[in-house]
Amino acid sequence: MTGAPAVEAVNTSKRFGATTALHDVSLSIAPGSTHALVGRNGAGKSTLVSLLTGLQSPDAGAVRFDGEPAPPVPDRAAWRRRVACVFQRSTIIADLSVAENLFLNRQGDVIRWGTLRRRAQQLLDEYGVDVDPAARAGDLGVEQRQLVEIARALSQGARFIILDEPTARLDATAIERLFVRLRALSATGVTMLFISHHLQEVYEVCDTVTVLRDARHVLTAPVDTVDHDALVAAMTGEAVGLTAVGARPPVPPDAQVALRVAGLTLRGSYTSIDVDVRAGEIVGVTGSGSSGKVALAETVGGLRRATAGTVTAGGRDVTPGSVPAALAAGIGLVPQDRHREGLIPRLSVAENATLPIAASLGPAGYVSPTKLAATARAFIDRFDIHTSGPAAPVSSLSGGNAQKVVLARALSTAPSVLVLINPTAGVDVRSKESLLDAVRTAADTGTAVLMVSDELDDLRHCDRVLVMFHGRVVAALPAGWSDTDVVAAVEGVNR
Amino acid sequence: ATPESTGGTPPIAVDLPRADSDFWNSYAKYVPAFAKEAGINLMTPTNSQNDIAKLVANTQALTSQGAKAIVMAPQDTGAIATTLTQLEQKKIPVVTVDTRPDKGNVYMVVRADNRAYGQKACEFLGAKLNGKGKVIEFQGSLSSVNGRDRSEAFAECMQSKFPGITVFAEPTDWEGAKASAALQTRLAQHPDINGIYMQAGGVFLAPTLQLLRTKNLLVPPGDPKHIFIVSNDGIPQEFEAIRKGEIDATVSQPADLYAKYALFYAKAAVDGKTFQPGRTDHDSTIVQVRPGLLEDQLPAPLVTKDNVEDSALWGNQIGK
Amino acid sequence: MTTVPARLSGIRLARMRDLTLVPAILVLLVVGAIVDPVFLSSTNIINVLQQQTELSLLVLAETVILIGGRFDLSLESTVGLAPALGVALVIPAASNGLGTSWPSALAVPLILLVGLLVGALNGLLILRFGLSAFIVTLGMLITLRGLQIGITGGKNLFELPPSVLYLGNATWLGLPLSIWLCGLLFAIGIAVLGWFRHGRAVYAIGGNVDAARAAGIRSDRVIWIVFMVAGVLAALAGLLMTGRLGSVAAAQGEKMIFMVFAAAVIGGVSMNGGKGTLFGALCGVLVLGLITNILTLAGVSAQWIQAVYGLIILIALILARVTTGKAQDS
Amino acid sequence: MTTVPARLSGIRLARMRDLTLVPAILVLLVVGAIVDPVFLSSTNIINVLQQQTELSLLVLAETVILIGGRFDLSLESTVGLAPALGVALVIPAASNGLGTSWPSALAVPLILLVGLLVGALNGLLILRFGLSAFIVTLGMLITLRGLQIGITGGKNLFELPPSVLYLGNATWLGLPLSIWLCGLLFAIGIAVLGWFRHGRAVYAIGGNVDAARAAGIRSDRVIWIVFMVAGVLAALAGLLMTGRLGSVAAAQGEKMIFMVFAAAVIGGVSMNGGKGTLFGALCGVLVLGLITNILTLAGVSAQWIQAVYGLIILIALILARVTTGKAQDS
Ligand SMILES: Nc1ncnc2c1ncn2[C@@H]1O[C@H](COP(=O)(O)OP(=O)(O)OP(=O)(O)O)[C@@H](O)[C@H]1O
Ligand SMILES: Nc1ncnc2c1ncn2[C@@H]1O[C@H](COP(=O)(O)OP(=O)(O)OP(=O)(O)O)[C@@H](O)[C@H]1O
Ligand SMILES: [Mg+2]
Ligand SMILES: [Mg+2]
Repeated sequence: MTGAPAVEAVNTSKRFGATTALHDVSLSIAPGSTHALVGRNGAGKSTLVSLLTGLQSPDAGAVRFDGEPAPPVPDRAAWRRRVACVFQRSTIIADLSVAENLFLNRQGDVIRWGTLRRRAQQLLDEYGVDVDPAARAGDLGVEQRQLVEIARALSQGARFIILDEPTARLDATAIERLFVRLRALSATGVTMLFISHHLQEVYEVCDTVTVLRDARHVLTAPVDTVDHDALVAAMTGEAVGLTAVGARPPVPPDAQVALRVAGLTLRGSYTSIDVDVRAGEIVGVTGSGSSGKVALAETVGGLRRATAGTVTAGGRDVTPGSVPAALAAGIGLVPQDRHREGLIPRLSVAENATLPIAASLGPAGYVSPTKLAATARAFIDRFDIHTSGPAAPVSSLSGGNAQKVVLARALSTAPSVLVLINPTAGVDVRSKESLLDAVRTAADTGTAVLMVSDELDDLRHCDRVLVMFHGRVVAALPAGWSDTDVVAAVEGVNR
Repeated sequence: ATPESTGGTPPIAVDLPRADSDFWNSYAKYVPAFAKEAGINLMTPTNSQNDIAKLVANTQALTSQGAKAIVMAPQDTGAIATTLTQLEQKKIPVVTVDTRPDKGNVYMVVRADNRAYGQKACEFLGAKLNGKGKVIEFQGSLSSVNGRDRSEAFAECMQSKFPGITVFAEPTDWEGAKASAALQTRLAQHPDINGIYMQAGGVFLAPTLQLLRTKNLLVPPGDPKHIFIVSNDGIPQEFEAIRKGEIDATVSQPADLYAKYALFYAKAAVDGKTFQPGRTDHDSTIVQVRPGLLEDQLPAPLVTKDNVEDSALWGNQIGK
Repeated sequence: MTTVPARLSGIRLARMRDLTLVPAILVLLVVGAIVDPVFLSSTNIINVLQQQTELSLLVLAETVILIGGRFDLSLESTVGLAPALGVALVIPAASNGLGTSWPSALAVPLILLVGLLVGALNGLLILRFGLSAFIVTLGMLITLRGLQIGITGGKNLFELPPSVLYLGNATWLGLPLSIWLCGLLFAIGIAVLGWFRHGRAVYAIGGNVDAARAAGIRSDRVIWIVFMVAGVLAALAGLLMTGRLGSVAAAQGEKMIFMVFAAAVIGGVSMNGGKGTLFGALCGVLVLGLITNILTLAGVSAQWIQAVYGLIILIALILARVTTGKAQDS
Repeated sequence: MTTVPARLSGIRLARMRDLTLVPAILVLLVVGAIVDPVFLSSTNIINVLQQQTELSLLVLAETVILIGGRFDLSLESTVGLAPALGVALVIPAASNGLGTSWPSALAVPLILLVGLLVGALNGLLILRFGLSAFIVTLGMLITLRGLQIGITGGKNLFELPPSVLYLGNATWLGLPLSIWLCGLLFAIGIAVLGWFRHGRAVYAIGGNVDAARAAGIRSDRVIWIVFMVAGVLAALAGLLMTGRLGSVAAAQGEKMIFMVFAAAVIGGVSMNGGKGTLFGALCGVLVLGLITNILTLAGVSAQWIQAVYGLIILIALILARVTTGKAQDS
């Protein structure tokens, strides 16, 4: 290592109202290194990113690039020359085309649309993103949007790139392609700051790791000097390793079928799906981006109306395409995108978590504030939600904690069928455990669980895993599968 | 706002109907002048901006402040019934100017006959056009009683006396731009239009002249292409146009007399005087419109090239 | 990360936002008292309140719609059309009625029904047909006013059955009935929006309609009901105005919609949905009413009164901004 | 998932959204021709276009502001104030001037300057002070109209310097200059919004201001400039109207803002920002102009004309909805 660090945060602090998001945190990244930043939800990672990208200025401390003070906050152009970033929150502009999003504010003063689209196409091809550059960005799926954001950040030519949980919404192949790309960039001397809750990814691509805990810096070390357990211990402040996934007792064969999906078809998404989930059983569903798995789960949850086929819960047909009907039939749903359809940002944690059970919080539609707070407090304890209190607006929560609120809401009705879509996206290791624990507890008490996920860690909790490919179930793997089985099936490789 | 100590004379309040019309602004200028002349203790006039709810609010505020008589010009003649009843209970006499309330009693109504305006305009145009031709009429708003009176009288007169004249009645909501657009469209449809009746010179005069000028239709009365124009209001600009031969006549709505006699009757009411139907000393007639409602119908002369220099016309007194 | 101060400040902030306009109101009260001692007399204060009753009902309606993330411009013409149509159906043709001469006891129910139908029609076009709320209700505004002029020929209706005049005229315990009524309706509104499931659903829908739907709220149905209730409230406002002024004016309600939005937005209701309280909106109504009253009492010259009025609104706005320190949106 | 059909449909959709109103315009043309053969004459068509020039400039201004995610109600009073103030500064006190009697060559620059200043003031209050755009510009609407009445004493200004009359009056190559001017400004607007980085920045800001900021767009500066340009355009509209109508009316521009929003929103511009085109908005202006023209030609009775007008707007809206099959927002 020669010369000044490529990027430096010196004793930075940041407060939001009464919340200290960063307390006297220093970070120094050597030129050319790939630096990991890990910590639990709400530890302050994204806040540090906002300081390093100049979107916010620190209350105390300073940011330096190559030993020089950072540009003044209003000079966005200067910041963008120094740092590019994939933000945790989407910065896609829905009503503009993909091409324009990719080259936002650097289209040239007079735009030649043909050229722009061709450049966009090249860029997308380079990153293996199968998206039409002329498409409206808002029409893309979550993961396609994420890929566009990544492609945009990587193409900016900055020598320092920040990726805030870029993999949370990607499937395995896309992640692998991203890593290839990152290694190539790294080889050309680009400095990177990488944030993820998947610790194995940290080992895979990073050379140094920094841990934040409760807004404070805990440790910085080369990755090969801290093993997995040590890393988790640093993040959580407890010297216990991750508990291995305990095997679940087999579901009794006489358990009733709680959810029956028969001949379900949604034109353009999936065809003739038959699934039975028994009470107490956890069934995983995985597949690639266009496999139709999310659409399937959304149909069961009442968000979409199938073109053909039936969903039966507890022996009764569920009126299709109606969330209230699904709720009445005992189906709870954790939707895919917590920002879009999960949460109402300005309402409090308590109200968000209790939306479907508001009727039970008082007579004649009256929502008793004391009951509301008490119920919410119980959720906060049960799911370990980090918040200043039940009355805090849910928009003030970190991503992972927000996800816990969504799960709490789905479980609030004590559903007999629980449908989860990527339930642990963006959730830290420890919270992930508690989230999945909550799911297992629900299953243990007889809830049937249908869990759509790309994460092998999630799927490990399932009694069996269905793999979808181009709208059909192509494999059903009983517990005990190996990772390669799943990956092969997801990629559609015939065995 | 509180009445100044003009020797303890009872304060009289005036509410102005709107601030964006030349006619009413002239009226507003006459009010303090005549008040001074008559030795009236005038409270600061309020303005109800053509909004009946504001008029009611203003009346209530003026009453709280101790007005002993109120002069108002309700542009919406139905919506003051309750207010009039309340004022009657409080024994505060009311003089209405320009409009007559549909219901409720007032001490005196001071107005010129709006139906007569429409009538006069019709007769003038009919005579000039020899009973045949096409006339475009810029109506005010249907929801304004004065506009409606003028429209109805004009229509009735045209129908009965000059059936050979086709009338195009254009609703304008008192907007110059709407009148201009309607005239432009009509002229494209009927290039032979040869008469115009505009119900308010203040709003329609300039747009009409401007449009005719660009179409080269602003020609002297001798010319066969001449379009006969009758206006209404009697503002100085209309007189100017008459002198130039751009328009042919206007009905002078007496802004000065409105102010003068409104204050006169308000003072008389405070002094406890009463009036009877019949001729007055100022060239007008008091008529009993319905029991309990007297109306002093002021003269509203038709002004043409012949009498436009008459210095008694208010439009000639006010300067421009 | 300490929690206690955060919780406190959270509550304090929410409260504060509600009380944003209280300093402005206090300033206005002091200024009014200085301008004219009559200002603080109970008669004057009651007058101010009564004059604002109709506006306040529209603001109540619009606030709930805005919180639900929608828009309704047509309220102001419902204020005119509903009483006009209701009355025209019961009075004889000789008094400008439609000639149906239905029993006059039906007038009040008919008026409210017209409001309900207008709201239902708005809801239909916006929710079922997926049309833009702004432009539907603007079209409706023009159409309804046009209907009123068409039905009445632009004339005022002034021979009204006593039942129609009662609500806007009666006095109970020394206070106009309309003030009691508004107070009651606002109390109900505040309670429903603050503590009842369906009221909270309106906030949820306005805050994020997709999330509300995913949480099982029947958002279309809720919003539809909101539009209908708003229509009824507008008709009620029209009824009060008719009673207070003693006739149905052809221009009844005209230009009110600007003031409705002004009151709601000054009162902290967001045009983007999901934010605002009825209490705040009510304060907005009061501020506008007090300003008008003070300007009248002060005898500001007719020539400048409008400019002064506009300026004071801007100043009140800046005052609210300074006292809360929160940026306002949209 | 194949990409080709997606691309095709993407382009088709964008084009279609732009052409939404074309069917409605065609229907109107046919109806107009049936109503009266004069309708299709070049004089009449030119008349319609000329009558819409002022509205179209306001719509141009408002559309850009709406795309940027903001709001400006005050445009309609700038239409009155800017010419009134500019003229009052140059004409003698005897003709209702302010008595300054500046050289009359300054009138036109002064008028445009007033517009610029109003826009700058709006921007200041909204962007620097963080006040709500709706209510700032509503306050401004009232204040500016009040200022105009204050300055002119509510009088119309009749004696105008020829330079002020020129733009709204002159004819070039058989077409009114104002039509050329509007055409040119729309062409510039369409080019800037469609092919220039700064124009695209307006879309980005309206679509997602945080994302735009993160991409290095100086959103406040862009929006401020947009407000100023809008002010100048409104002043220009006022100038054209003054020339066309031959005087500055005290109520000049009044009630236009509703039609401005109607045209923009019918034309597919979203009230939520980031969406819409100037071409669409221009179509909206045309639709409104044609409807008015046809109703005049058809001689619809004064009593029902407003109701018919409102209904036709609603029908045009539904037609646009049916032909595109896209739900409209807000
Ligand atoms: N704009 C804000 N207003 C209020 N509080 C905020 C704001 N942004 C962040 N916080 C708070 O600051 C703390 C740190 O948040 P941050 O987003 O940096 O966490 P994170 O480490 O990125 O978490 P995650 O892994 O869940 O993304 C959290 O308690 C969060 O609630
Ligand atoms: N309602 C619909 N109408 C038409 N096409 C649809 C519909 N819903 C989904 N599709 C299409 O079906 C395909 C698969 O849908 P979907 O996005 O649900 O896949 P997924 O497997 O859930 O992806 P993810 O990896 O994001 O979970 C996509 O091409 C999508 O565009
Ligand atoms: Mg984060
Ligand atoms: Mg998907």
